[in-house]
Amino acid sequence: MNAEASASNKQKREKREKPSLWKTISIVFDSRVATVGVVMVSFWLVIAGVSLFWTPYDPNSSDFIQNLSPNATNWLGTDHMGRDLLSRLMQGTQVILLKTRLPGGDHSIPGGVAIWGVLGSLILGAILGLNAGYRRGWTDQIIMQVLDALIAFPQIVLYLVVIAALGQGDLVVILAITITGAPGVARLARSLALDIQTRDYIRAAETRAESVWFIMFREILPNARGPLLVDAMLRVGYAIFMIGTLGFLGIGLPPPDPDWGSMVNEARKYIFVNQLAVIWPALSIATLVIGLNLFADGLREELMRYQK
Amino acid sequence: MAEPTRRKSEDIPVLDIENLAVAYKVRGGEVEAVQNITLDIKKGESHGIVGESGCGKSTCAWAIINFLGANGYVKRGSIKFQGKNLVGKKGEELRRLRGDQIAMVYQDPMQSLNPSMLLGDQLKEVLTVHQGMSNSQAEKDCIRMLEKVQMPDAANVMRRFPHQISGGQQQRVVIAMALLNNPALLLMDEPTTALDVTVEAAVLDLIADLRKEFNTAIMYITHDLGVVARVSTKVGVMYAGEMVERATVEELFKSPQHPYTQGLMRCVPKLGTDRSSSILYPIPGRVPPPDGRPAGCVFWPRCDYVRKRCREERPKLRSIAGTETWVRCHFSEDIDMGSWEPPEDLVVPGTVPKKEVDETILEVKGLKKYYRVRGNSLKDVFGMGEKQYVKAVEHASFKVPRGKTLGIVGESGCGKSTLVKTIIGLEHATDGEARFLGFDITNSISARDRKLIQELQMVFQNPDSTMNPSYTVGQQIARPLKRFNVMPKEKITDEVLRLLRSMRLGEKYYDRLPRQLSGGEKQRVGIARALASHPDLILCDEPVSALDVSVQAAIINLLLEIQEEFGTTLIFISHDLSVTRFFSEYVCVMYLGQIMELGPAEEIYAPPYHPYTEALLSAVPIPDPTAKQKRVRLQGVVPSAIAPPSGCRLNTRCPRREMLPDPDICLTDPPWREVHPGHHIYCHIPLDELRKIDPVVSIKEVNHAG
Amino acid sequence: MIRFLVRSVVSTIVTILLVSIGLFLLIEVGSGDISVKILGVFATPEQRASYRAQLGLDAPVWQRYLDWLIGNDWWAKSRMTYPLITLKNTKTKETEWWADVGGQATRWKMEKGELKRLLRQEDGFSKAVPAVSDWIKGENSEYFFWGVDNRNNAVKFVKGAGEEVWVLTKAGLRKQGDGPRKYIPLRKGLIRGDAGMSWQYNRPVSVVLKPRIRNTLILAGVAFVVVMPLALFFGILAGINEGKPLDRIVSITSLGATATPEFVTGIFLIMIFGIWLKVLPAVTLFTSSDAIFKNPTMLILPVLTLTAVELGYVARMTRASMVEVMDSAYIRTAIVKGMPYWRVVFRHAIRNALMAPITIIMLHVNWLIGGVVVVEVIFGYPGLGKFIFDSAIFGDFSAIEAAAMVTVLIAIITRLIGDLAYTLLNPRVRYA
Amino acid sequence: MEIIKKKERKDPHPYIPELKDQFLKGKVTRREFLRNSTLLGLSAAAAYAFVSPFSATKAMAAAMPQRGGTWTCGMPLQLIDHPARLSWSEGANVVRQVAEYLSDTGPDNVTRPALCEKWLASEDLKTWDLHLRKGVKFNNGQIMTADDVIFTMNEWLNKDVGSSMLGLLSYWGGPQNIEKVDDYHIRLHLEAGNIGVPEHLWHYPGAILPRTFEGDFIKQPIGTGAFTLEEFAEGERCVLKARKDYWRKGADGKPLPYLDKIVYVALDKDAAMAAMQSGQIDSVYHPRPSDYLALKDNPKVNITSVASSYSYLVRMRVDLPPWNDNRVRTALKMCQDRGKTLQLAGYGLGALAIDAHMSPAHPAYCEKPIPKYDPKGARKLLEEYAKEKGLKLPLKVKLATKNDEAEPEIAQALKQTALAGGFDIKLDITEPGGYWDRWTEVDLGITAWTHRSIAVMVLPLAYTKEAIGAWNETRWYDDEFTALLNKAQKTLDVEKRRVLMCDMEDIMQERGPLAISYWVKIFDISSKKMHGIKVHPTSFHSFTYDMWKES
Repeated sequence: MNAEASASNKQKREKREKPSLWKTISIVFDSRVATVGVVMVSFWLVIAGVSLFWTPYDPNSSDFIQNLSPNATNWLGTDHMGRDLLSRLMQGTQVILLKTRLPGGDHSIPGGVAIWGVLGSLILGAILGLNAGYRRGWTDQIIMQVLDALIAFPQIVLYLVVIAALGQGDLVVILAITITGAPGVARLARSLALDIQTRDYIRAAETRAESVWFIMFREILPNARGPLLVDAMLRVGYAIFMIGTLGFLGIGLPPPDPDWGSMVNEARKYIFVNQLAVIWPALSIATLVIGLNLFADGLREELMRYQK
Repeated sequence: MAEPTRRKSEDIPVLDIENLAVAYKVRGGEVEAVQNITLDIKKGESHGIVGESGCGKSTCAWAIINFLGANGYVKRGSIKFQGKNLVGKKGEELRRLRGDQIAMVYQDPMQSLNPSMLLGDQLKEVLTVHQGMSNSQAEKDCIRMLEKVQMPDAANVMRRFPHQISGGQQQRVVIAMALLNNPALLLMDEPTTALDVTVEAAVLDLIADLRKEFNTAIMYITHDLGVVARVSTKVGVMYAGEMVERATVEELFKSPQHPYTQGLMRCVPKLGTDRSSSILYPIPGRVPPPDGRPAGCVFWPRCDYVRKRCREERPKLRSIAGTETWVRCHFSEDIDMGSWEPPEDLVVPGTVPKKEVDETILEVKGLKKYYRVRGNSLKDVFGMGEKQYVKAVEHASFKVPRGKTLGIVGESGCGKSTLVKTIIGLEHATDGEARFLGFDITNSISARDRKLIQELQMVFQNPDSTMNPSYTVGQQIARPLKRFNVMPKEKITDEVLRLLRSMRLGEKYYDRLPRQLSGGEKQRVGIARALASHPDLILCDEPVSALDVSVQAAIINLLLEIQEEFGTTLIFISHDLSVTRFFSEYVCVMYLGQIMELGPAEEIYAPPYHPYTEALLSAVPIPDPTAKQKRVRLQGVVPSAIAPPSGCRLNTRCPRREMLPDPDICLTDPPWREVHPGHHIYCHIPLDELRKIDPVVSIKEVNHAG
Repeated sequence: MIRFLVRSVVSTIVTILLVSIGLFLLIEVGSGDISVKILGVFATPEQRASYRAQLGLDAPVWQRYLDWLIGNDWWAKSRMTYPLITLKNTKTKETEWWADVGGQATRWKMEKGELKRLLRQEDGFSKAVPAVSDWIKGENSEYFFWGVDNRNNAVKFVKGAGEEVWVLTKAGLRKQGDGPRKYIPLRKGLIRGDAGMSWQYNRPVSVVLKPRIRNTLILAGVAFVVVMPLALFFGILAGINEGKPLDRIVSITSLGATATPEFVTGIFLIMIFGIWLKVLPAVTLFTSSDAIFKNPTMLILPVLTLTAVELGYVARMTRASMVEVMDSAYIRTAIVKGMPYWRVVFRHAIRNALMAPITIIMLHVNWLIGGVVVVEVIFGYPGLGKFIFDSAIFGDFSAIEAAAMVTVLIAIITRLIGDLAYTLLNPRVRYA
Repeated sequence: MEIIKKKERKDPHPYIPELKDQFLKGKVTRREFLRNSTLLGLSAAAAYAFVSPFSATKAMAAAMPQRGGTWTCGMPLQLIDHPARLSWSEGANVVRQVAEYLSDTGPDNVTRPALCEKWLASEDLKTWDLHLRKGVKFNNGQIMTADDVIFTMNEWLNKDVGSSMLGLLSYWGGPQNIEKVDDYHIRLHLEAGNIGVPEHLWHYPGAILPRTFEGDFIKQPIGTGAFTLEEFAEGERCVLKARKDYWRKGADGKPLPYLDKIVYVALDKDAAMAAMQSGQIDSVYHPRPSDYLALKDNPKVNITSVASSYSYLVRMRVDLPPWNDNRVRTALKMCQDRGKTLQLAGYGLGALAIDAHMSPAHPAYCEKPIPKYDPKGARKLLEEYAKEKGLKLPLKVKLATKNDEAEPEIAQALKQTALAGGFDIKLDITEPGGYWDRWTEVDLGITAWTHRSIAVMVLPLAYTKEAIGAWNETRWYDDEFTALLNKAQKTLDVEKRRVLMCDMEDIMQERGPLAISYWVKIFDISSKKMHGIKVHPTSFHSFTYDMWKES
């Protein structure tokens, strides 16, 4: 009741100020860690954006001598087929972040595989989690049981099973990310809903006899938004990681567009001749994942500050 | 229950704080959470520190044991413990003092005990570490100490985990732990705030007894004027990080010097006063944040006597000639509390009694609410065990006349919240009748007609959770208007603004988010939201208990005003007997799901009492050190609601059971004894016997404000 | 506590059932017509139908699921004239189905319309003898016989009506006469250790899988034993030094390690230690099935690779939990009680700090197994992960079903252990 | 019998004197003389003595072989059942350690007798007398006789077994033409004459099995070879142990082999390379160009190479659209930039090819100009086709292959170069297993074809009507081509055969189902400790019986 006890070392002056969007962002920049994260993520976003319109050379065309070291023409060198590594690295961002190729055609939709996959798991997970957390009782038990079953699959095994069953393709990878991500999101959403549904404003909504879906999506969800967002950001990192791993195993996103994982896979043959062709995409995956992690950490701190 | 101050002038003070300032580093600078604190505590003294939340009370305590976290430090001043300066003490030296010479008791016992360690281990290590005592010796000492704090079955408690004992018992363990090394100084930070009133009373008794026995110096931090009046010899009043007044407890309550202290006194209802006889005057404005304190006197923006000097010069803590009182005010001698007039812009509800209406708006008869629970046995896992129920409400019957207020009091777990939830339809009744405006309301809300739903609204306890943090004030008040089609869409905004105005919130609040509001403001919005659909009955679930006293008064006034204006009927749940008494025409006392006593407010608070009512009244902390209160205490702990005692549920703890020739009769259902029409007591003890009992409280002087 | 455990066990069983159903449906239904995958898109419908019948795929899904899970010998038995027995082929360790005709293990085949018994000889091979007397007269005066063929199917032969069946050979589909009318591919079911035939290896999945499981358990087990104490140590170390340089170093290193995919770590560990420095075996070389026992140093690089990724994650979890605990009121109590710092950390903090991660750590075994797939591929380690990978690539459904079930089982069992550990650590659950 | 004996005294075959004459006149190269004379029954020693009379006695200067030791080799291991059904060399390498062939074609393209002591062909090459070695024991103790060989031959020719020998040996005319003369003498009465019989007997599904064989080699690993099968686990390892009573004798006069053990470990290529470099294994089976690049400067490793007729064929199924239209096929062939492909996929290690399955490594190869990259010409053809069919360019096609050796690079190179020609190639690159499952079924794919010593050996396997349902993955056959092929198989004279080959190459280039960019150079990468490894264009491990390891 009296919150004074906790005020010992966390006097918060922001508490009563009006937090504008800019302020929220600027506070992220106050944290050095989060700033590094934001810079890393934005770096790749910018690269991805640029790659849509321009890459130094055609990423898929073998115009150079194979396995060149970095030089004035090819800043990062060339790969085993004489393709410019920088161009390929740049284009490698697209499939992950910017576009999803639809099966059977040349059409693609905006939003990368990692993004759609995480969005999918977010939507599925939120629906399941909110229902479990708000309705509780049997609904909760059944949903949690199903989620337990899904969680029991080691992620990569689930990917392999899905791919074995449905074959390769952007949409399959999205589906796999969705299925593997949903239980985690649902658990989070459930725990948030369990917490939020104890709040008085939920009682207030109930005394207005609001519908269950209104309460779940209009009253609970907006307040679970923050942690879910942070979680989603981490998930994008995992997804990229996983796409990389699948690419490495040769079962990820189909060619010809390069993605970082399959770049590693192709370059692996030549690892004893040309280490850089492995190092660049690996470094890219690592920096993007680290960036997302740091950004998420910063954002979480920020949200916690406001939630208290 | 305050002790007369025993002075031992030959002693140097156990604790002597001078001009203390504590600062926290925050982003972009630092904030002085506490400034200019000066106090001393002598052996055997109990020094109360009272103030509203955020005024820096706890920081003082943490500063003494140098536990200010990574970003806090003592910026100025000295803290002397038995003559030695504590400031800057570190490492081993500090560690030896902590827990040995200086011990501390905190607000939430459950949080402050290690959940995965045996209580015995947690107790024993205080002795083994500080005194190098052997384990078996420590065990014996600990058991002895537990017995001293009146812990039942002390030896057994040693082998238990914190979650296995009740909250009151946990607090006893924490106190025992603090006393094990016979410390010279005991810091108590809101040790009873989380406890129920009867448990609180027992713990306060214990503290008083122990102080006498061990002659310890105690620093007692609380926000509750009643508690401070009961336990302290001296009191310091804190406001916005400063100590504004320091005096003996009698002086302070008799003639408060600082305008803030005076204001506080006017905010609190005294036990026994009601709205027809007294008015609560809230202090306008709000406590400034640590980094937003005004220049000059910290209190001037809220002070009724503000002058130019107040705005410019920070007053010093100075002694009032001829008294032991110190006050931080330039003009305290000029201020006469008796001649205080409320400021003109302060609107207080009229005190005129309303005309009697006989229409019953809500009638409840034999209402029952059971919750199914799962047992712990193997059978239960497979659903084959015996069905078990929490009997949350049992045979509740009462009527509420239109336009009146029914107060429901009782300790936590007594079923008052369940009762209200059942009425509003968040739960459906297990059995019994409930009629609202003649319509059956035993079903749950989804089965009710929307018109009926609209007529029953609720105000909630916790200001921090009453509003959805994601929506603006305007959106949240507008929602019921839309939901119930109270008015055409285009008029909704106007109506919301009108409601805001009538809640004394400006139109500028329309677009604010909850996190930009103070607790009291949030509560106002919550009331506006409940009012929006023009309900006939508003259920108030402890609407003021989480608020600071100055804000509490304002909200109470607001509710009274509304009732006056709209003729709304109120059901008012509270654990605070003074507030309930002040607020309600009718009071219903509940214990463990049963209604123990029901009747007009003034009759409940006077004999004949139900034994439980008597115990409650005797436990209420009264903000008046001169008030005499009988000591009637309940024994043991509250039994489980799954298997409540049969008959009168109080029978396991009843302090008056011996009055019956055959106490076993209590195992049968007691009769409803009618004292007067409308006043019933649920007890086996004949009314005549009960009438013989003296009043619990006797207040000598009439309150200044009253 | 008993209640908690019983609930866990019940929930575990339900989970396993759900997983098995989901897995089966996903693989067998989600993948569409398996015969297309095996026979290729150009096979004729007739060929497909014949092939599907041989695999028992013409049965309804629920029946196939039950066959898969609990076997079908128990109901196939009722149709047979002679009792079914299983014999183990000592050479291949495969289980073979035979019928017991008066102590003689027997199978049947049709040759030019004539029913023949194949009598099992001492050396494991069989001798054909005519078996005209085995025919049974059916309702519509048709002679039939339910026997076992030499592909472990219970089959129904019909006299004078040898079916034309398409048999898959390495050179493609071949048409054969004298086929049976009905097939029941005999199996004991997953729960009795029979996971069906692997198409990739043309051997029972269980035979191929067993040594793989053992290998993986060793790899994952060693990794677990290495990772967990280290991770907990570093996590706790960072947690109690929150914000200090040590914390920063541990946090940043573990984040970096976690964010670097296994395949990168693995490749570079091989390059550095295996090839450039030549101090450790670069890959795990199973020149015999017990090679890792003979040369345990082979495990170092794979374990190190797994460690790099897993260590960071668990350390971060532990750190967060430790920070939270160190910030809690009861730690404050302990400090204010004047307890020495290390006593506060060891007696008061660690146990509580481990409670939250322990369940997560156990859930993390899932991740470990995920990492194992990649590590096994990189290091050529013949374990479960590589097996799943190969099976998935090959489209070897029985194999992937069984292997995935094994991983799920491992995951669920470790979760159960995690629950148990949590119960033991947390008195609130233990004494609930 | 009489006649044969008579001939034996002089030359094993009447054509041999002419062959000698041609060699001396310089009409036939040394290589071709050796190959043909041995096929006709001249012993390798005699043939070598003829071509270089002074070096024949040159003793091996190398050190005395050491006994003992294990040869560890990284090689994929897939399912093995019936040896006659083998369709990949790796499996054959396992089988050939246990079971042997009647003949043995060495890296020098000379075919020597193995289980056959000698063979004699009639003048028209229609009757072949195979004399079996006496006293050769299977590892189950049984003596190998003509019955075992005839049983094995019957397995080859049994339609139900599904052996690729069936197509190769179609000129045999069926099992009824195999005559058992006595226990160690078999006479073949061929329907059509063919010089390649001894070489065909070495085709890798042709391992000789005991007559009790039931169809699964893993269950019955019985053969006459120098090793016995200890353990075979697909995808893991294969352990082979030396036999004590092998029929060949070593330099020390004791039975071979020198090695104690052979261990094949199924590592994927990348892992195998790591293992090779760290010294965990002694050899890598069939290394890739990238492996050559990585190890070419490694002092501990011997790299030997040989030109081969191994290649990656972009093959089109002529029974499915659009490849049933020759214009489309021709267009794709024109879209190959062979030089670029060789550079990208093979690092220039190989020889450029024409679009016919005949390689310069084959005798009687008819030299043809290497076609130029001609995207314009291709586009023209495609436009014509598209107009006719009402299609739009670019023509969308899907190219399937496996992610194994150089196939992905070839596929990507073709995708690039074919874009200008009007093809939009979608790549469908799967793991090897995934491709081998459908290699005969996909409409456009890249299949790796192993080396065969002569063209007439590979052509009947894949480009005849009989081979449909077996290895004819393209379903292509051509009456004119078949006629020429039949003729060539009977033509002894290399020059005459070369003329036929010229026509056949033209037919294949003009209307065949293949686009071939280059012929692979075959490498062997082994530890310098290993002696006696003879890199063979087929990557066959047929040298193990007398290889040895320096301890």
